[in-house]
Amino acid sequence: MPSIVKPVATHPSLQRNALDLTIRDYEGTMSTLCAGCGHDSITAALTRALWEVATPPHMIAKLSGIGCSSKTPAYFVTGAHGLNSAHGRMPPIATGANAANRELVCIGISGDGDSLSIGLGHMCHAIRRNVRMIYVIENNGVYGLTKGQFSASADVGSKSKRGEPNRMAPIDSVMLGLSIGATFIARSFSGDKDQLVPILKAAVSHRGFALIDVISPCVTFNDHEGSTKSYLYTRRHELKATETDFVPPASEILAQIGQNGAVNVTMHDGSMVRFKGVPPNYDPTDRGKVMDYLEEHQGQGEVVTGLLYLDESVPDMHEMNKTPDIALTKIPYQKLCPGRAALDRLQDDFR
Amino acid sequence: MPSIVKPVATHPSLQRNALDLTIRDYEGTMSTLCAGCGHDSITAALTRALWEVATPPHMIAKLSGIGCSSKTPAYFVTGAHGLNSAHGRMPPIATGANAANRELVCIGISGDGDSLSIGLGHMCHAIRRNVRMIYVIENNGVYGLTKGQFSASADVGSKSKRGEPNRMAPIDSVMLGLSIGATFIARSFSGDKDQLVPILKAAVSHRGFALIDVISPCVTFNDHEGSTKSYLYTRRHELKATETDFVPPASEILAQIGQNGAVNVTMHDGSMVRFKGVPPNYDPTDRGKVMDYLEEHQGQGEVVTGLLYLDESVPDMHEMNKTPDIALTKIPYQKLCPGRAALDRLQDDFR
Amino acid sequence: MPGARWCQVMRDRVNDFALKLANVNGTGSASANGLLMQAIFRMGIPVSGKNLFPSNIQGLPTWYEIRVNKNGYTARSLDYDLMVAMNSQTYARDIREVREGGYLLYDSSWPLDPELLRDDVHFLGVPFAQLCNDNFRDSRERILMKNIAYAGTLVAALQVDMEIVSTLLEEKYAGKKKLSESNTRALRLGYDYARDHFDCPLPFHLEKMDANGDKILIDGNTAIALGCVYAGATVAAWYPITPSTSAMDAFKVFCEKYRKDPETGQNNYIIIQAEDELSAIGMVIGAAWNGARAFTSTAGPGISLMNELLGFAYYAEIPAVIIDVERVGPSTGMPTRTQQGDLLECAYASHGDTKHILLFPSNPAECFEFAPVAFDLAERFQTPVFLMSDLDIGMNDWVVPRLQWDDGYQPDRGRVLSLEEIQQLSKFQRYTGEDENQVAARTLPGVHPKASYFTRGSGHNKYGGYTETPSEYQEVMDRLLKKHQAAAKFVPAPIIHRRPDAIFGIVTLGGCDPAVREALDLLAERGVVGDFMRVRGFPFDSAVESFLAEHDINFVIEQNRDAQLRSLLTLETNVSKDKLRSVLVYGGFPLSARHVIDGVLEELGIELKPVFVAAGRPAGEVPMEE
Amino acid sequence: MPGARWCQVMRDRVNDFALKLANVNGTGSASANGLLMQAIFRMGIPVSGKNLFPSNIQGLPTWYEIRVNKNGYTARSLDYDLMVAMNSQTYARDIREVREGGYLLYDSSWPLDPELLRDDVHFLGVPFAQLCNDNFRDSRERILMKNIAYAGTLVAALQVDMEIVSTLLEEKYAGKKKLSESNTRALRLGYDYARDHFDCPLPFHLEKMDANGDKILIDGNTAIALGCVYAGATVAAWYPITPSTSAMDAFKVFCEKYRKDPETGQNNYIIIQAEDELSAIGMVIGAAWNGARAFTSTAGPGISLMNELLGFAYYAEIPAVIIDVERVGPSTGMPTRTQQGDLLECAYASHGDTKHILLFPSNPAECFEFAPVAFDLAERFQTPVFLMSDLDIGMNDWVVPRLQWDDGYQPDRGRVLSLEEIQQLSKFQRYTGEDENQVAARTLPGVHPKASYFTRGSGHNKYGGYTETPSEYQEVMDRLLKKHQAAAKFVPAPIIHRRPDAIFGIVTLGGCDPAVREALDLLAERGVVGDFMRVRGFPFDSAVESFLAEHDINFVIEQNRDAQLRSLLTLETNVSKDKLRSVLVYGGFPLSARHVIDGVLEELGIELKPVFVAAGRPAGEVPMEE
Ligand SMILES: Cc1ncc(C[n+]2csc(CCOP(=O)(O)OP(=O)(O)O)c2C)c(N)n1
Ligand SMILES: Cc1ncc(C[n+]2csc(CCOP(=O)(O)OP(=O)(O)O)c2C)c(N)n1
Ligand code: SF4
Ligand code: SF4
Ligand SMILES: [Mg+2]
Ligand SMILES: [Mg+2]
Repeated sequence: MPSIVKPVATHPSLQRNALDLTIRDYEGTMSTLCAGCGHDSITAALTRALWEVATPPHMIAKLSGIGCSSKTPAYFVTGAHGLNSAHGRMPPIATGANAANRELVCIGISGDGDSLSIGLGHMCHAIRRNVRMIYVIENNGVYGLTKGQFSASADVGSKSKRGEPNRMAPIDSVMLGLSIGATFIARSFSGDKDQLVPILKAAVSHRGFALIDVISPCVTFNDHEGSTKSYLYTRRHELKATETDFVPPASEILAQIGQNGAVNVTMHDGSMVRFKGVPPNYDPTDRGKVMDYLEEHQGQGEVVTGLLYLDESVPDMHEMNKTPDIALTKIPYQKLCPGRAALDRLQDDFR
Repeated sequence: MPSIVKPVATHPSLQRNALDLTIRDYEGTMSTLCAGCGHDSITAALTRALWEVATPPHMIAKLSGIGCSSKTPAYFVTGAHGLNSAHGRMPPIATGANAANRELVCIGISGDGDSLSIGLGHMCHAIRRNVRMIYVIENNGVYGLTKGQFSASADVGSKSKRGEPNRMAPIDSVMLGLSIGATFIARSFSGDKDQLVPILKAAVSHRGFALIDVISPCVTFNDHEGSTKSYLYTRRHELKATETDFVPPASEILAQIGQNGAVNVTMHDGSMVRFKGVPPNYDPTDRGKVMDYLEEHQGQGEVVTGLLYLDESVPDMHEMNKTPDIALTKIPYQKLCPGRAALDRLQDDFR
Repeated sequence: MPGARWCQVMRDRVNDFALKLANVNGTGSASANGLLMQAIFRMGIPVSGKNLFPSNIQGLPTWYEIRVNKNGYTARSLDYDLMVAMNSQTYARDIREVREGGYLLYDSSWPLDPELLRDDVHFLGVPFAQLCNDNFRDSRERILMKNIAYAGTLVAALQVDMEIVSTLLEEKYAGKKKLSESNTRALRLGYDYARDHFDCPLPFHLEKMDANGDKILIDGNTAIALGCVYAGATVAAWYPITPSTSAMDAFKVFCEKYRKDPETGQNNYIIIQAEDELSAIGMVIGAAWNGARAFTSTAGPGISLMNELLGFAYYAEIPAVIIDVERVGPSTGMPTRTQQGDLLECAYASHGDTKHILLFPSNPAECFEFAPVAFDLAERFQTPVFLMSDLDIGMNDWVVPRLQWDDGYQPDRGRVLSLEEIQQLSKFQRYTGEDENQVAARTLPGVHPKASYFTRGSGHNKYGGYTETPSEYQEVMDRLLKKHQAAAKFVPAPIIHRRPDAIFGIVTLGGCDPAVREALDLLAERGVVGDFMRVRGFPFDSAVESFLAEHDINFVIEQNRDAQLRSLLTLETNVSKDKLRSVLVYGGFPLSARHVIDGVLEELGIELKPVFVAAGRPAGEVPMEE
Repeated sequence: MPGARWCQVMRDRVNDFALKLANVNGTGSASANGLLMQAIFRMGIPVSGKNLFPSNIQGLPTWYEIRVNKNGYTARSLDYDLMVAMNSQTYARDIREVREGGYLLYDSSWPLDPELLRDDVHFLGVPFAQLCNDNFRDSRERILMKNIAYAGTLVAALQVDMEIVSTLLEEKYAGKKKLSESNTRALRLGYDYARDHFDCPLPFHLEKMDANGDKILIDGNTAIALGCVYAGATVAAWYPITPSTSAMDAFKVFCEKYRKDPETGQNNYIIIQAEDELSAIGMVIGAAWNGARAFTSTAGPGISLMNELLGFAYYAEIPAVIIDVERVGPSTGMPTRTQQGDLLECAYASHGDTKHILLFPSNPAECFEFAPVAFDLAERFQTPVFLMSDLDIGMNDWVVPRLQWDDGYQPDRGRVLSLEEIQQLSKFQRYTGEDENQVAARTLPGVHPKASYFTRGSGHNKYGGYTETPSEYQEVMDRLLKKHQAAAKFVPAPIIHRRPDAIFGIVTLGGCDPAVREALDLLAERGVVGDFMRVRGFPFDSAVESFLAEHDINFVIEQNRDAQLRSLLTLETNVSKDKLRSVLVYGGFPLSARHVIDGVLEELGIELKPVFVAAGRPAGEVPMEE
């Protein structure tokens, strides 16, 4: 993951968050991605969201696999530890990281190749464990870093740069997540920071695995006419199913309700997610309804975006395993080692 | 995979199929599974179905991964080549086998561990490629061969033999298959040969990947009270969504229609699948409706069985790749090698 | 006794014989066999039990071998004084394995096929099935109780201490009255029948002695799990695989016992059943990156799958402990058989230039002892460490010295910067400032923003920055090589026993230990004198090289086809490979002294007759392979 | 010329120099660089081009090196006579690399930082940006055309044949009038500027010659793909990975050209983009099991992931061809840099005892030639065969002899029973009846029910039946070992060149070939005479062993840290390892003769000054590592 040191230039008037940090404190090294790459917009949204929720930089763990998308962790929050692992293997490594230290906000960044091909099994099982983490798929329908092969998210009929159509049905991470019990499922568009930032903020508060699939056009290999993952196509076909406000614990609800209904979901940490403009017959807390809606609209070629499904009732991996609230790494060794006397007693059984 | 030579004993009065073969000709070596293991009933159904459709034994390829379930291929059709591969890797090997020789009826047998954990990504991608094969998951909710750990298909709350409840949401192969575009999806019960045999026969004719999840209780590790994959539980909670008749090409339709509606689907090879007793508001050719139905009934703890979804409109891997109708292995080398003259011409470009 | 013919009077032998019990798996024989073994152990007699079981849940042949030896030679014997033939499927081959003049105990409920009789073997028939049918109702119980019944017969025939056996049954079925009664009844059935029909005890039999002191009976997987608990491991990730599964099962049991916070009821550990081995090692790496002591346990196929991430951990310098309980490979191979076949795979796991640290425990006591060593080394050297056990060590019960624990032990967490240290830094640079072992300090997430760095498996320079510059890349790789070499001084030193006038050396590892020692003793008695070295870790300590250099001939005894230890010694010491001769046994059953003696004598071109083995008996005529 | 200072008069050198072009990737420099290289090739002059590019799509430093040598020494040079410095990011390090008295061409649209000037280098400034801004509108075009403009300058400065360059542009942009015009214009801009401002040509320059005959210019990945087409491969399964991706891309292109049935339009091949490498090798195995010639192409990380199934194919005896285009490992390493770091991983891939067949082509011509050999061996020996290429061979254009094809070639399908043969059998037993190479006949699915058998990676006996019996298991494993040894006679024999009075041998493999040959020539000229051997396959032919045995010192030259070829030679020949000395270069750039000479002389303890290299120039003062 190439990275270049970014010229430091702090603007004195920059706003400060609850930790008295400016957004600069949430930035990373300079991106080496292609100019215009969707992934860089996601970086910007992440930077913004983390600054807004004011997570201390060192309490963030950033992990990724391999791919252009997987370079993202280098480009935000330099003050956080980052780990750029092997292709497709981020979910287990993040699971281990979370297992050891649940106090960190664990952010995994992946690509559609990384997550839906080589890492598919791992992602599904991280979902199943409801590992508390934010899992962003920077979805461009191709393998960017290896120069433009179709990924498993390519739609039927979408054309490669060479003009060849993809023939296989896509694996849609949203439908997939619904089918295997994901508890937080969103789709967004890298071009739409206003939508993405509140989703990311909600994800930080979510009790478990937050799956966020972001359509993130690859300007170099998949932004041409005939591609269904181009900026143009996505803009033209986007259908915002919900709009989301994230309301931190003990804040007043200021959000305006859209034409359609609204749904509020209280998060485990006391914050609230407020769905505005929920269409009739849609309920982001009802899996069946969400599936219906998606089946109907996606079938028509629409790109349905928003925080689509949310379930705060499922315990996360740590809760299921009844671990302490603090990081396992904080438990002193004396508590972990039963000591010599216990060993002596135990060995009376081995006779 | 241990196997014992079975005592040969042919009953003279045994019926003969279209190839003049008796059902004995479709049997394999003697099972070494535990007495009463659900997997052995599936073996019996496979034997029966293959005999009924009268596939020539040597035109069958049987493949599997590793597990008790994966031993099954040894136990049917001795006259077919079998391949017992590595844990979770059957789908790619079967894909390769089918790629080389599409004329074979390719039957993959797997377990819930083999398919839903270690092999999950592979299975999903074989589905995506619509590889023409029958894919049976012998689903017992546990890892039988390694002595009873929960598999990913274990339901929330289902208890292990030691009494511990599973806490994680299951990966349901049927919902999963629906979400990623599988074209033939069935669930059955090893105890119900009448249901399973016609489904298997239909699968032989299917244009693509036929996913058949068969609840197959493990008498040794998961047939106790508190398990949701026991014989008793499955019998008590089974809900047959559809009944299926398989009508070979150019046969008369004799099937009786049940109380509910009926749906006929013509298969690519001219045979027909006749769904009898289809409940109102259910349509095995409408993905959205099938999801709805499953979401509703499975949510109530019911085990919905039958050939649940069928789509004959999707080209299989070979069709997508425009290969010839015959096996690629049958193309003579002379047709494959461009020869010296062509090489000479070509090299003028390398200057 | 029907069919028994006396061909040779056996000399009395006390506490020196071997028996083999042939059963069908899934019929409950294991507990009867274990009972016998445990009773002998409690009688203070050196004993070993080897379970030779199939990869199957029910219905296939399974054997159990018990060797009793007052001198402490408890490696596997290939000369069976008594065969308990309870499996009609394997009867024909079982009878062939009894040594001349030995005994065969069988179920005489049905007549024996006269074809299967042997002149030179004593046949003891007991109608076990009939006895159990007459005495028990339930059909499952009838099957199960046959096992306890033959145990009863053996108690009589071998003079096992009945009091000890009764105590064991009591302990086992405490609170389960019905079970206790049935077992006691079945035991008596076999016992009484033997007393009534045979001259008990047999010429070879048991007498209490005091050779076991406060030793314990434990399998390696249990011991290794206990070692992990004591080492302070908090995160375990695994995927079930024979023969390593019971290690994680044991870890769970111990954690439930020792790691539940008494006040809060919370678990001071987490065990994650991963979706596969790629994931399991990933979880270990993720946890270790965060500073937890984390491990996985697996077998060969799992190691193969972990290759890529092992290279990642090596290159990114993240600790990881991998327990490899080896079985017979390649591929699925024989999952329930033992081998030492993963040495090369583990030593050099992953593409590119990699070298890993390996530890070779030889028995459950060392499994326990080396577990904390593995974590210490993984953290000190910031790299994967393999604990190489195998099925024989891991799944068989061994009599070993009582496990020791020093309450003064403090985990060696290696060079991890504390908050204070970080605050004093002007800038943290991940791979600089290496110590004398070439290890640079690391930092953990969650401590301080100044300590953050980017961990990557792609090319990086010593500052942790991305690089594609050859010199920067090489600099890091060169340090890694030196770091690996530095670990040689920290792995457990080899065990060396020298004898005056030794004409050769023997090098071995792991569970070969008892067979090799026995063989060396027996050879020495006959004037063929060799020195002994058991390596316990890789990279090799200089003592390993010196030992090899001292001898013109070093036999390398190991359980694989391709001489993998010899290969490592060839590549990773300066000793000339001509000095290294292989004795290889890789059929899947534990090593016996006979394998070693035959191999050594053949290579030396020496013929010794009678060569073998226990208490002055003639060499067994039984073919060596079973 | 601004900033240029003449420090040393360069002697005229024709067709003997090296240039390096420093660019930013994603800006279109590749086609300009390729154009130059191709033009020189067409001038009949021995030439090589090495693309040193980053693992990134856009914006990072990238270099291209062209070496011209009338004597045919076209290994990478480390002494750059001319640097084309088009990347301000790397300007400082680029300038340092120019040899004393050399030249630097830069974009003088902006003033040079005086700090970066060197006394001993000639500076040639051309305002490329300004010229292009003045002449082109579109901003992207302005960027792209700068490259063609500097190519134009070089055409003038080095005296590239303008007619050839024009033809090349015409061929390239045939039918694309606008593009053709822009390119021609840009070329002229640079050309004219040079003519107007500099003494053209430079003291080192080109003159047509006729050294290339009917040679071709091709990269190894293209050649290997073509070889697979000619070998009759019908099933290809792969997962994208640098640097192997272009092999599969080329295979696709050739299949589209040659494998579409002219009558039906159907594809007589199938290429499957797998979900990962575990799957890709699985598909190959499944297809080969059915009798198709199937292959995959990958790089180190893929090999790591394939480990388990490679062991399966080895043990179940299923053919498979794996193209490993090596890159710098371990882990992700440097994906766009070259290394020979997967030898050990491939030779012994998988847990348990395994040995695989490896082929080592040294250039694209051998890539083409060895592809059918790989399939033949895989089928003859029913086992995985690795074609070990690397990034340097695979992705750089090489001048090689025209590829040859014998229309009499018939694939060696190995021992596959036909229907007739099957019908004559009473019973088919998979692993019996082995031939002199220890290969037993196999059958394919779909032929006849009597031929069916059960393929398994679990323990099996020679009949293919499941076994857990040691002797049966060992029997099969022992045959596999002998089978592997038998393959030694079938892999391509080593290339050996002996010189009278040689005092040492040099052993190398793959793409090291040209650098090693050059080094040996140069050393010999100076009286340090060595013999040459390039191994081309593993297991090693007896000629390999003889060569090694002949010499007291054999230098093993290879591109990895851990001396992996030396390790294989140590383990798999009888030669004493003291005879094998390593020269290792593993920074990721192709080998140069200087690396070899320095390594050899150092080991020999000989000092020769001036050692180096082309046409009597003094040794470069530039640090060797870049
Ligand atoms: C084991 C392995 N196989 C293949 C690769 C090569 N590779 C690098 S990135 C990549 C795909 C990236 O696609 P995606 O995840 O969609 O990321 P993008 O570049 O499109 O953002 C592949 C195949 C690898 N690094 N490792
Ligand atoms: C790579 C690898 N990991 C683990 C194993 C051990 N293993 C054998 S079978 C099995 C699980 C089988 O479960 P399932 O597929 O559900 O089959 P069942 O026995 O329940 O029919 C496992 C984990 C293995 N053989 N290979
Ligand atoms: S290749 Fe595509 S995905 Fe990669 S950086 Fe460029 S635009 Fe982004
Ligand atoms: S353990 Fe379970 S799955 Fe395996 S054979 Fe026995 S009953 Fe069947
Ligand atoms: Mg992508
Ligand atoms: Mg199962």
